[in-house]
Amino acid sequence: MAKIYQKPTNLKDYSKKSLLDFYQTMVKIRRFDEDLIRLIQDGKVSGFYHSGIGSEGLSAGSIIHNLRDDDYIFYNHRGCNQKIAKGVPLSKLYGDFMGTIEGTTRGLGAGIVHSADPSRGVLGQAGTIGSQLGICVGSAFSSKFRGTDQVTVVYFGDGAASREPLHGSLNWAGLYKLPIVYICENNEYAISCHVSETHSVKEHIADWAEGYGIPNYVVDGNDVVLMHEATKEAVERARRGEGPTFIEAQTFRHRGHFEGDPYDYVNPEVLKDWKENRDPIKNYKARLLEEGICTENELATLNEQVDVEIAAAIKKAEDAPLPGPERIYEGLFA
Amino acid sequence: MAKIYQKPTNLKDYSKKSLLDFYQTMVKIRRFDEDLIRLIQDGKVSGFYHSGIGSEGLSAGSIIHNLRDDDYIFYNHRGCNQKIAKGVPLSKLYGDFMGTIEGTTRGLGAGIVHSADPSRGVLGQAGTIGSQLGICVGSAFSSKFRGTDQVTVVYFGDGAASREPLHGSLNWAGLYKLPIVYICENNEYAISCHVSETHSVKEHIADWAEGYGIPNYVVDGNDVVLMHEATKEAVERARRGEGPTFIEAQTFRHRGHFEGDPYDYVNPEVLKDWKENRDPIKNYKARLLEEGICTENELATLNEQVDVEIAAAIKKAEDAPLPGPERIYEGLFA
Amino acid sequence: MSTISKGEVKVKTITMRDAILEALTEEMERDPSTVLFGEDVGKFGGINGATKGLYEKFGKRVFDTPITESTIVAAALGMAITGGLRPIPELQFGDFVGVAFDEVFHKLGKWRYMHGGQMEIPVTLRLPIGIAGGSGPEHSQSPQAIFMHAPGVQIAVPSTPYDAKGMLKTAIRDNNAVLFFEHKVLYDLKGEVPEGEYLIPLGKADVKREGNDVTIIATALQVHTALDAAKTLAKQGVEAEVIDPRTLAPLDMDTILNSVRKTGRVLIVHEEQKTGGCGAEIAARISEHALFDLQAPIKRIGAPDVPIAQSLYLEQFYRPSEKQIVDTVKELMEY
Amino acid sequence: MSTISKGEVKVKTITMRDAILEALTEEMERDPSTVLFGEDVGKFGGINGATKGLYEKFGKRVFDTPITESTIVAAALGMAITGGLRPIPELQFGDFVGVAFDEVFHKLGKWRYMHGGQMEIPVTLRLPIGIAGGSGPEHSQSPQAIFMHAPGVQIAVPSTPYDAKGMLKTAIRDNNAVLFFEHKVLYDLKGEVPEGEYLIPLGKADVKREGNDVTIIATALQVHTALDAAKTLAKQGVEAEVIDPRTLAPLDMDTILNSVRKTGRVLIVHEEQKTGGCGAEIAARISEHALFDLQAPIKRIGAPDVPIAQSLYLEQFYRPSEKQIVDTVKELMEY
Ligand SMILES: Cc1ncc(C[n+]2csc(CCOP(=O)(O)OP(=O)(O)O)c2C)c(N)n1
Ligand SMILES: Cc1ncc(C[n+]2csc(CCOP(=O)(O)OP(=O)(O)O)c2C)c(N)n1
Ligand SMILES: [Mg+2]
Ligand SMILES: [Mg+2]
Repeated sequence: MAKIYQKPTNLKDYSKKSLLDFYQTMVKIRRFDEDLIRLIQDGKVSGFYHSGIGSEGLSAGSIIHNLRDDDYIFYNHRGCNQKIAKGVPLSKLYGDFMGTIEGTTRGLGAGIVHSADPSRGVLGQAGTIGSQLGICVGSAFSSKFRGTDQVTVVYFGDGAASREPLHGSLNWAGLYKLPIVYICENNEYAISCHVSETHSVKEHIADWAEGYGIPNYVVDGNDVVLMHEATKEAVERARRGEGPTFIEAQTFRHRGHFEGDPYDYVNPEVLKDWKENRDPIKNYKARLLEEGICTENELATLNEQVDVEIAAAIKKAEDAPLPGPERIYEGLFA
Repeated sequence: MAKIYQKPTNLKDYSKKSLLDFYQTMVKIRRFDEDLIRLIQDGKVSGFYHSGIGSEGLSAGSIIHNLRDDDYIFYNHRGCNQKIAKGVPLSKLYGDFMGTIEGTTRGLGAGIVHSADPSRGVLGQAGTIGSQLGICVGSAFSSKFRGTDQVTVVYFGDGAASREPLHGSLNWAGLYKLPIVYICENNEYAISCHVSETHSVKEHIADWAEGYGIPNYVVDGNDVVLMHEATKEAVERARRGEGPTFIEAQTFRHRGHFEGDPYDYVNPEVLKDWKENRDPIKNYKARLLEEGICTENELATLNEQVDVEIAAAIKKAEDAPLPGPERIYEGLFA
Repeated sequence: MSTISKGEVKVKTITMRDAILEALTEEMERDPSTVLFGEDVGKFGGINGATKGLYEKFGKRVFDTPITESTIVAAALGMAITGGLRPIPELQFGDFVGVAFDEVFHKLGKWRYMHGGQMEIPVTLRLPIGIAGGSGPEHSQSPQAIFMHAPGVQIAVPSTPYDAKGMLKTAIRDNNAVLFFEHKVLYDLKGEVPEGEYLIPLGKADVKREGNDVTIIATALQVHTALDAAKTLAKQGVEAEVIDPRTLAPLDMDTILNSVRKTGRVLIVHEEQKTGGCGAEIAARISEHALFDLQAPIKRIGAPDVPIAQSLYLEQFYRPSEKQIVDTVKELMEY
Repeated sequence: MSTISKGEVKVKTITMRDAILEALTEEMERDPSTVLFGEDVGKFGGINGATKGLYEKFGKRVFDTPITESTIVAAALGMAITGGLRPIPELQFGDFVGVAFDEVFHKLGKWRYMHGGQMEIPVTLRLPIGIAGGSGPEHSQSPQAIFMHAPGVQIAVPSTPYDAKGMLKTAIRDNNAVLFFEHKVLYDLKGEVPEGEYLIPLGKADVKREGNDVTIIATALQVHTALDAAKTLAKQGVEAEVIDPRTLAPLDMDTILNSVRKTGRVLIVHEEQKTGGCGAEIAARISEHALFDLQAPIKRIGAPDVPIAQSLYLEQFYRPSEKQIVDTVKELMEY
């Protein structure tokens, strides 16, 4: 059934800038997340947060140098990974979490979902997990109808994949040959349940796409370059008008489902292995250095740039005022 | 993907009685349907009716000598085929259509759905097509939980198969190894739409089941014996606790979607071919005679028995009174 | 279709089905970003015939979908938020809004707001409703009242060809979601519609008959039952004012309250079950804003609080009747 | 958990979460045909901790499901109609009833009736609700009022540990569908619960405080806000009667009307949006049955008719406050 997308990647195929963009985006995603967790611990951010630490390769790899501003994404509820990779300003994301008017919702607040940035193709997200599977066929239909070559990339977890809308979505996408790239972020767990306890699959979740005649494969989502190439094929297929692709990207959560989750349902050995041996940033950094693409110092400089950007973003978000109570009456209707 | 269930069947494997049961059940289904259409034309039955003429082989073959009274079925909305094969008294079905208190709903009326006969495992049906796909996992779960070997057979059209609940249903069924036999009555059309216009499949609808690791095949639903054998394997697998099977049974409507449908969206040549060359009753009758199982006279006698039974059923249903208006306030709560 | 000239304006007498078809045709001609889709809406022309000929006229802008109500509405939302399309989906029966409920109640209604007002939702979802010909508990309902509790959706419930056409055109041009409920019995109702373009604003009730003695607020098919009852009552010396809110959201309480202040007596009539029907909210608002103008209790007539039987014989006992209205008004007049 | 003895009956002070857990435990011990399932309800003990330890105690009778609300409810129905099982499914957030709406509104409510009364539907569906901790527009709602319009479903909305335990036990034993709405903020609320078995009937309102000046009808968390307000009002010489209907279906109008006849003034308070909330139906019934007992307009306080913002700061403006209640009662007292 689903084939494993595996091949040697060659860093020489990429410009140094592109390679460093992958790196810096991943670092930015992780730092954003770490600092957000700090803000939560400081009591500055409410609601529940689902950390995306450990899956940065999947988002950076699929988006950076694959998607344009006018391509659409429906992000997943885990971390702000895809939003950051798609270029949503960090201050706006922090603003959403803090509920200040700097946020994309101008003070209504947004947690892990409901940030939006249509100018960058970030069309928002639903609180009912997996609902993006239905909505994405609409944005893709729109591009196709208007004769553009815009692509819609939809992210969803292994758990969300089990929701009923997947069927309607894959059927429409296959039928109308819609320019959609399905990216199933399979981190093996939906809250406390392992995929093996909740999913009936031949071998892989991607097998579900096969019956629709939709090309599908399983890829190591923590290998940023491989992820990039797998997605690139799918994006190009979509742009050529050849329809959807289903990618199951394997990864793992470094933290619990939400901040505060005891995370005691996971085998500590397994978790340790993912953290130590399969961390997307750590491994990619090692490879960059090993293959002589850049020096430790250069990477350190990139890290510092990120730190500066994040500090500025937090300050900007925090300095912005909370809205007045009248804000809740604004914007229901156009 | 889905394999075609094709093999020579041998009538010698069956008792004469069994073979005649198949025949008589099919005839009963058709006559029931024809007489109901007459009642509609006479203005004695309201609502919309979806005739099941042309698909009798599928229902008789799958149910007769495969299912017990305590096995559950969720029938399809096309004809009363499965209800009749499962043994619901004809007078009760006519009573439902006429709205007299003879009906299974004791006068509330039921059209193509909402007849029920729990004593024969007929647990009713939903007006939102395909909703039975979700409900059937519950009845199957119940049997399994209680340690019985009862099987649930769920019937649904090609159109219903495209509804979102299919995904949740197949996933649960495969995961919990539920004793379900899925029978997709693929008559190529959902109202006016041909499957090729609404379904994205690799080759067959049954391919959708493959990704769940659910055994699946495509069978000629108009060959009553073949249909019987295909279902028998599935029922036995379910009784043994080995989980669900997905059967796509090919057939065709002899009449429009509902009585009154101009049915002008179908190629007349194709329709003619199904009526003349692939009629399940006609072909089976020819085979019975050809293989010397019985004589024309014997079959004529069976037909007459059916006519008598139907006439009596109609009379009984018609003679029963309509309920009083107070009926609508009865039975909302147990 | 007959066309007569009334003063300057030419009017013609057409069915509500044709009025809807005209509205769809005119708006699709006017705006190339409109797309219309649903089950059997294309070549077949819709199971109620309300989209007949549109596929032939507009080609790929009209298409049949798989049986996937939830995906149909989700797709409409997705199309709308790209800013590129103006979708007009249809569900075959309004009852099926239940299988697309999250998409309608939570997504069409909230997407714009919850994302900070950055997107527009120009979706008009057409939903046939009502008891008609023994269709039973899941093909006869009038589920519109539920959506009064849904922030962000507008609810249109036309009762005449004239209103249907003018409101549907407005709905399609509106940049917010509109649920457009069409009573199946009304598809064949004929009424006068002017030649040429006109629009009816959403949120403006229509006084279908003036009267000083009692206010009858009715929706959809019940507007006609109420008008029949008003005629009968007039013969008995009671002049009923019949108000059709036309949209339940926005709800034109000004027109209703003005009438109540004049008559002091209120009867609300709708086909959906009495409990939790649109009459509940309307009565509650009257009891908040015009309590001291009332001379009699506020009465509501709706279907009984049980599922709708499939029997053609029994279903008549669900639909509010002229007699019920007349009797209830007489009761009100005794106060 | 502290246990004290009150006269004869031993009582203990426990949270509503523990009261619910006790009810579930006792009923599952009592009836081996009960099964409990939903997302993360097993080993994890439920995201609100209300099913903690049940998996360890009851094994395969407690199981985790895929994320499939629609299939969860459909499966519950399918189990129930075999006559063999008594399902107790949970949805993680009551908001998600939208993705199982057809199954709840049309199937749980109608299956028995529309099939002629031949089957029983002993399903208790647990649904956490309410504004709590900045959860935003799709994880903060109180969708219970919609189901007042659903024939065949019963609606429980407990406000105390005592009520929650007694009503949940009754709900589980009932042979009809019950939607059991649990306010998330109340999970941590402590209250007295007697040792040993007791049951609270569905359809019986509870007068949480007696008073002669005004009737406040409140549900869920708002019962407590109303009681706080009543204390404040008492200091100002106004004695409020606070009624908790406890179930919205069946709705105990007798208790409500008796109080209204006594006080002549009514305020209804709920956390769901004002328009179409349970206050609409309650006000409408009062205006039909006790109009001439009223000395003041019927007032309702609900959340604003907009989606609930995610901001922890803004969400406070959605929840009815003690001050709003006090001010509104004072307004009522001026008539
Ligand atoms: C319809 C719906 N059901 C349940 C939830 C609650 N919920 C939020 S995240 C989650 C688990 C999702 O798992 P997965 O899709 O694998 O994503 P992950 O959290 O592992 O990244 C659940 C059950 C929800 N938000 N929406
Ligand atoms: C949820 C829902 N959507 C639409 C319908 C209307 N409808 C009734 S039958 C039907 C076509 C069904 O096609 P199929 O499942 O292939 O069965 P067939 O009629 O061909 O036997 C449709 C669209 C419905 N009853 N329920
Ligand atoms: Mg996961
Ligand atoms: Mg079909």
